[in-house]
Amino acid sequence: ACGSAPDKGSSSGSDEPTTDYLPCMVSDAGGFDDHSFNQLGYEGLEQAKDELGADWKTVESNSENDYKPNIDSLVAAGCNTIVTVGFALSAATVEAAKANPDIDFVLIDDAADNDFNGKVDAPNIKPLLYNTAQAAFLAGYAAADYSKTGVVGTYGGQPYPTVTIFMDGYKQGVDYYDQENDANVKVVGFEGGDKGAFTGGFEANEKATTTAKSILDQDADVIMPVGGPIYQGALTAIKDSGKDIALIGVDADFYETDPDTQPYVLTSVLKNMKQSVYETILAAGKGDFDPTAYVGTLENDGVGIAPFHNFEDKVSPDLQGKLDDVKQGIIDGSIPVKSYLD
Amino acid sequence: MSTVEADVETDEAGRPIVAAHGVLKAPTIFALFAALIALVLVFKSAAGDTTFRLASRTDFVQLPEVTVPANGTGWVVVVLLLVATAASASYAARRLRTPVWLVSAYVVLALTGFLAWAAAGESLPVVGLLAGALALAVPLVFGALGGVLGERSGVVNIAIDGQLLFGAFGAALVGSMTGSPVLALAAAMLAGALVALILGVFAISYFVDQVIVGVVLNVLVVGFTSFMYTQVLAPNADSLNSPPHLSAVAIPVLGDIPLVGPILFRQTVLVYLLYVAVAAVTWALYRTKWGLRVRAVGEHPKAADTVGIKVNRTRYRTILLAGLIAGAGGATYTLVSVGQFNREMTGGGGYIALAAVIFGKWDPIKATLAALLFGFATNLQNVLSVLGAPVPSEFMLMLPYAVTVFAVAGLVGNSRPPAADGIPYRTG
Amino acid sequence: MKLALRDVTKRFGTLVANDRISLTVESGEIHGLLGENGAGKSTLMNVLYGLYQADEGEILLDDKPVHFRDPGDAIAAGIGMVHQHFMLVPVFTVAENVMLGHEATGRFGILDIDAARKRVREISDRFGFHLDPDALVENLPVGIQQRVEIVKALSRDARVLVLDEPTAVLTPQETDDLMQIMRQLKESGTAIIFITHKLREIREAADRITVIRRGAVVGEPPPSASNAELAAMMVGRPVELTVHKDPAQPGPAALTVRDLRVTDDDGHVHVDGVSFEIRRGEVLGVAGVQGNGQTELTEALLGLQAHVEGSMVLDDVELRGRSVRRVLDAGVGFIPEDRQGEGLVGEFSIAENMMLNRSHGKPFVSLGTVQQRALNAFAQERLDQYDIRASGIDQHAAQLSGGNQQKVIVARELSRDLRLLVAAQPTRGVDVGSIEFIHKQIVATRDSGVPVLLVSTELDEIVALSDRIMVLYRGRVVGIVPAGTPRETLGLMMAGEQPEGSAA
Amino acid sequence: MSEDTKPPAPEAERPPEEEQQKIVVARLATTRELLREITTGPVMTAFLSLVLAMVVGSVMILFTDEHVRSTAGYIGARPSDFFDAVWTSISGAYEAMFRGAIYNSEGLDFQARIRPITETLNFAAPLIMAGLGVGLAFRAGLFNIGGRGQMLLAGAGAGWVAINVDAPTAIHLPLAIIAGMVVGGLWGGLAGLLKARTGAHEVIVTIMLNYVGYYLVFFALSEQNILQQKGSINPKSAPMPDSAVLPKLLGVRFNLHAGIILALVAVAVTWWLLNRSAWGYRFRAVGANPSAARAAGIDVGRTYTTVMLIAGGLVGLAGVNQVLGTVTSGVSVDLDAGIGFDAITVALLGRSRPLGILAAGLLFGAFKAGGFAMQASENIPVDIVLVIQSLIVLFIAAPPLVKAIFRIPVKEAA
Ligand SMILES: Nc1ncnc2c1ncn2[C@@H]1O[C@H](COP(=O)(O)OP(=O)(O)OP(=O)(O)O)[C@@H](O)[C@H]1O
Ligand SMILES: Nc1ncnc2c1ncn2[C@@H]1O[C@H](COP(=O)(O)OP(=O)(O)OP(=O)(O)O)[C@@H](O)[C@H]1O
Ligand SMILES: [Mg+2]
Ligand SMILES: [Mg+2]
Repeated sequence: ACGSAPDKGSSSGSDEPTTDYLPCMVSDAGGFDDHSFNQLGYEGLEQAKDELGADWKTVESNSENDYKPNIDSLVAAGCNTIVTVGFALSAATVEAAKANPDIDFVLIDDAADNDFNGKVDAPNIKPLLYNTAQAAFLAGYAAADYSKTGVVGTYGGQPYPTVTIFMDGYKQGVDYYDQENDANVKVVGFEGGDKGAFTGGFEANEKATTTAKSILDQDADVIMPVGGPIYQGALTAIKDSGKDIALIGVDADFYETDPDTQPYVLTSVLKNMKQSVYETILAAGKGDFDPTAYVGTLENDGVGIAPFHNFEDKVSPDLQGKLDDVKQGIIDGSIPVKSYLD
Repeated sequence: MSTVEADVETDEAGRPIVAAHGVLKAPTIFALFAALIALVLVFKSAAGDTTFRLASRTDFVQLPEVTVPANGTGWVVVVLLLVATAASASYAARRLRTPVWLVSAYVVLALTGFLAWAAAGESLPVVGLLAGALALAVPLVFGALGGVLGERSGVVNIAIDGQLLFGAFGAALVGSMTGSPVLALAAAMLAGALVALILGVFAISYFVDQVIVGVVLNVLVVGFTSFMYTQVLAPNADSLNSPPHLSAVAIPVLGDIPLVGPILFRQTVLVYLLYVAVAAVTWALYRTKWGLRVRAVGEHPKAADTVGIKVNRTRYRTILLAGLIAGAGGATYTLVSVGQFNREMTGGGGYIALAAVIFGKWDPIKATLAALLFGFATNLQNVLSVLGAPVPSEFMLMLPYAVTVFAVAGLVGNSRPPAADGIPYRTG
Repeated sequence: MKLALRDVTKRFGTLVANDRISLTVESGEIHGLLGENGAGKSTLMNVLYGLYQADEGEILLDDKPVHFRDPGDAIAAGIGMVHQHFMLVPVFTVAENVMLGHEATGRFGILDIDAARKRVREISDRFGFHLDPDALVENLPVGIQQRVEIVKALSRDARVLVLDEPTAVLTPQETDDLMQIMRQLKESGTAIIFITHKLREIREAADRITVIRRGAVVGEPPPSASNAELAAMMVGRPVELTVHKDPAQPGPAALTVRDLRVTDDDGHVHVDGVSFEIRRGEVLGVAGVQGNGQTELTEALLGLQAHVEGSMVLDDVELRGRSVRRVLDAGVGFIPEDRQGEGLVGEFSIAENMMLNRSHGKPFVSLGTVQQRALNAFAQERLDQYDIRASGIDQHAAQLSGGNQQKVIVARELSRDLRLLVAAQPTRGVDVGSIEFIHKQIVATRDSGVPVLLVSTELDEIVALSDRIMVLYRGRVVGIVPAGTPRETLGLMMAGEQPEGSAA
Repeated sequence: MSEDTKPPAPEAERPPEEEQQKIVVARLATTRELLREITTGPVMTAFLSLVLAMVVGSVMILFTDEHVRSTAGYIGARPSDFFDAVWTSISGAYEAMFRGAIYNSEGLDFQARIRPITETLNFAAPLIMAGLGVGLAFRAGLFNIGGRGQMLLAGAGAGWVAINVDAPTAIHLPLAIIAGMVVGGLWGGLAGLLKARTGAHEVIVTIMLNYVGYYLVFFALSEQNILQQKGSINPKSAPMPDSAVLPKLLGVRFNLHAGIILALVAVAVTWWLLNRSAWGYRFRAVGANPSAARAAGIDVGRTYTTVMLIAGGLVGLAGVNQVLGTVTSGVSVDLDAGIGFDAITVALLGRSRPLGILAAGLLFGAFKAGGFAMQASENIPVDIVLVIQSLIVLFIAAPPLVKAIFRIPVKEAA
């Protein structure tokens, strides 16, 4: 069956850009649908360009080889702002930024400081960083409070700092809970440093599932998988276990991004990349690009934890209050949270 | 005139048999490992007790937990290992090969000792360890079965990875569109068979080098599925990439057998299908007319041709069947482990399956065991790293691969493929 | 059943392997097919058997034209064939091989192996074969494998039976047995096509003879024709059927082998306490049915066997424990029995093959670089000298005919400074012209003072070339006898019977 | 040309009627032969394979192009829209690919216009190097799937020397290159050694060593006192010092670095090694017929080890190229960038001949470079390139199939 032809010349108006400003983005090897920072950055950019009425260009990288050519091709395409994602793109971003001083760069999750002098290596790069340890600390505290078995777990994709920072904060949160409440809640799956349970990649696969199962086998009743799609493995493990296990999301609020998880999410450790990318691009589009590094903290709501949603009734009534206190303590520095961003 | 006769044991050709060479390999390796474990115990002695948990909390029959002192167990094991070494040496002295049961016993003992040491102060979930090993091995076993079948008929199948991946893709797509796990599985199997068909057209009909076709098919499938994923599946994830999830179904009675039940009989339908597949393939290959012909075609196609067997038709049928099986393995990824399709989600599993085919010496049962060994090593790494092994995670992650290299180089050695494996058959 | 081939033509590219060949066989008749190597005998039979499709011509069974698309059709029409190169699956048992293609099955396609065993026993008892249905074919000596092939063909109740050079791997006595069986079959009405290039056999067995040369029928001589007549017809010119050589002038012992024992990985003993010596300027022939340790003996000398005990001393140099390369360096020349498998690299040019065992240094390699010019000059020279028929030194070895391939190997080995020549089956599957030539070369080598170890399953060849003959049976020396020993005695020795008064 | 249009020649010189007819026929035959050679020869097959593969690629592009799909919805009502869309979509894609790989006609200045071809060369260099390593092993009968591990280890080795040694470029650069090749070679040689000593199948061993190598390098990059950049927490080494970086060939505006020269040198050396050296002679002998090689005194086991050492070194050179040339910002675990596997396809397309590998590497390099441009300007995922590449290899390997598709008569089989 054939439909009728639309009138000639009429095009769906929203496609036509109303501004010359062209924001662009390069993913790292994870691709834009990594359920993690690439995706959140992408969504932030999308939101901003829609609001600006701008066109945009995005390119995915499949390997380390692709970073430079991808950035170069965006430079050649006349982009005004280029968002790059991940420490892996740091060097390529710095190089491109130096070569193209009139283009603004936004680098997610890296300080763009490859000579370690404490300063960003090019004046036209804005690093977006997130001290997720602070938020994970709160999640760890909540997990410890919620746990009935006295065991909570976590595992990661690969021992990258952007991954272990969650696990580290989480563990510190649990330890703080133990210390404050004279409890003995144990963390399985992370020992500190790069010692812990890792699936060896950021794919959702059987390894992610069995690793989660091994953690549940240790009687853990809260689990926090860190590393994009690997949470799907934990979800499978929880469903298969037939037990009452709580899941802690990372990056975004799983309750909203993946409805499948709703019955299980205790809370999520939020890394508000979407918001900060959106704000940065919006500002850049209006000509107010500010290259000062942005560090998301509890204080500026760049990181945080999501509401308990379905678990509202399951957590102890005074938990929210305690969390608010801890949060305040972290913000004012009375509760120290260690992370590599210090 | 007198006849030359020897009063020793002889083979079918009437040649005397003295002793197998290389009988010393087993006792040497045995002794080496016993010494290694002893050394570990001396230099890094483990404090505390180790608990072996033989049942999970929800089990119908609760087997007691076995708690043993880590160090003491270690030493008992060392002594037992030395006994086994002596036994093996006595076989060698009689110029006999160490029997398989002794090797198996040795391995189980050594593992127990190692686990008691590694999990000192913790409790080790034996059920979880073994069930997880099985789960990790499922797609590998399917893939390896497909590989064994193909190679037994003389077609080298490097494209197992492509079949798994395309199977996963097919299952995700059809599963999402129809919501039916049965149709999803069927789609996965057809997808695997489609890859096999392309392999057949090029390798059997057009005599293209089978290694080339296999390698290239893998790339083709990666390219195609990744392309479709980005362009079609990901933007329409709700309707096209949310296949039904297969959950575990306990088999009544069998599922309640202590220890064995939770490991083997509380699995998904795919795992039960796997049991059937392994048994059926093994049985069919060795006991049926079809199997005899498949093996004949893989060993000596011309001989098969001269007795009226259609060589290439047999090969086509066999690899299509192999494709169906490998495709079913692909369904595991999307219907069981993950619940959606992701690009390159097999993570090279097909290559591991290929290794299992060779490791298993082209025998369905041995290839299955090889895949299980790999699954076990992987899950052992999982469990130990969750327990908090005092080793950097990179080395833990290396474990399954290093174990495989060791097993292949140290224990298996030379393996002989079917004689006509990889050689296209042309008729005059 | 009456079989007729009419004007069958089969081409391989430009080569006409069969050129309008016609042939008839009545039931109860043995039809001998005679022709030198490469004449097109096997090709014709493969056309008959459906393995090849004829380009022209037709096949008639009981005067009705038939068309065989594949062997299945031929088998169904009652044609059975024992192939020149055995069509047995080595890793299958005898019973499995026999049942393959017409398996008896129970429910669900389950193999009825017992039925197959019974069938094997039945047929082998009928002919006195003593076959163990459960033995693995790869463990059987070739003589026995031959029987498996015959049982296989008979188990299908073939009414036309093709035997393509069945006697090549048999002792004289076994050959006689086979003839007996053929007569038995003939009596029961089977039509038999019997292929060979051994004149004696064909004269003895055949009722009618067809001789083909270069793909075409050149005559249908009566069985009463003389050897010389048949040979001349086969080759197209009168041939010398005997090798001319002067009496040996043996010098001192050059190679001394003591208590040699060779076992394989599984512990099977292939060579069992063998001792002998060869003097300079002497040919020691090793006779025996294929698979009685000859291969392992030569390989042990070359250092190709892993488990060797005893000693092998060549001019005061112990060869045991030396690597192949060092054995070759010690002056051992080697013509392996499996020409394409071990003697040549098929996809290498003739020139490249000429340096196969001299890739480590002078004269063809210097400073790690192949001296193309020296090699080409050398290869060209040998090409001319040995009359190797090829398009040039760049032609790939695989494209040469068997005889020319063998000449390449002989040329390569005899061009080195030898202290011992080990020649295994030097003329197997080689045409008559080349045989003459190779035989002359071996005799010339002997006459130059080099000791020669000659292994051959062709008793004629052993008798013609050897100065002394050593007979091997099941890895042991049955006896070492002088060249003039009667064939019958040698035949019995090859079956393991020790002649009185012979020194082992 | 017919008989009567021809001016009559003097009787004496004129060949008899029949003869002349023959000559004409013969001449006709040779022209026809020539024509057939052109239309059915290997060059034509290669070209047609390319066309076929691009057609399949086009179908995939069209299938997923929204505009095409929407116009297809009313194809009955206004087919021109549909065909316009089809044309725009396909020509846009392949034009972008060409612009990205060979010559960018839209470039602002000359340099920008020729930039794509330099990118192609840059991508081709490691593919050629690794392809040589895989191809060399193939020639000796070994299937080297271990490119990833060999590249990683080599890259780490080269990086380590680059960072930890301080020397002038003339010494530093060669030293780092050699170090990388040696480490890669040892990693490859390990597989060869295991095969020679224990009979372990090289396919299994090289696959497994990929993973082992990956985690080894990961570990090294996570340890401050091994390779990790001082003060950093990421698994990445410090950037390469200038004295150990492959020089840029065309100045800073181009990425093209001396890696392509190294690749060409590697092609030449490998060609010499395989076709002219005694080693190569033995490699090929072992590859073509190991039993004959053994009987001729060639140590097959040692040959396997040597071949894998050299193959690993060549693949390692690709890793070195990545670390010291393409991505000089530091060693990372992703440095192999899939080249180790791509190299297998390159070697297969190049039929394991050095010059063939050179050609195949250049072709694939062009596809890679073009793929990025296609993605950036047309939003078509680069994965399409994988599809096209693999189809080309398949079709080139099966000329009868290609001819059947295009209905070209197949020459009488010889
Ligand atoms: N499949 C083939 N392709 C090309 N040429 C072939 C093929 N088979 C046989 N030939 C050639 O055809 C000719 C006849 O070969 P055939 O095997 O029929 O000879 P034969 O008489 O059986 O010789 P022999 O006594 O050695 O068995 C030979 O020149 C051979 O090289
Ligand atoms: N796959 C290929 N496609 C196109 N041309 C090729 C291919 N492989 C090789 N060639 C061509 O073949 C010729 C020889 O190549 P090369 O020197 O690499 O190998 P070779 O000399 O044939 O090797 P060998 O000595 O082992 O036969 C060159 O002209 C090269 O262009
Ligand atoms: Mg700085
Ligand atoms: Mg023949």
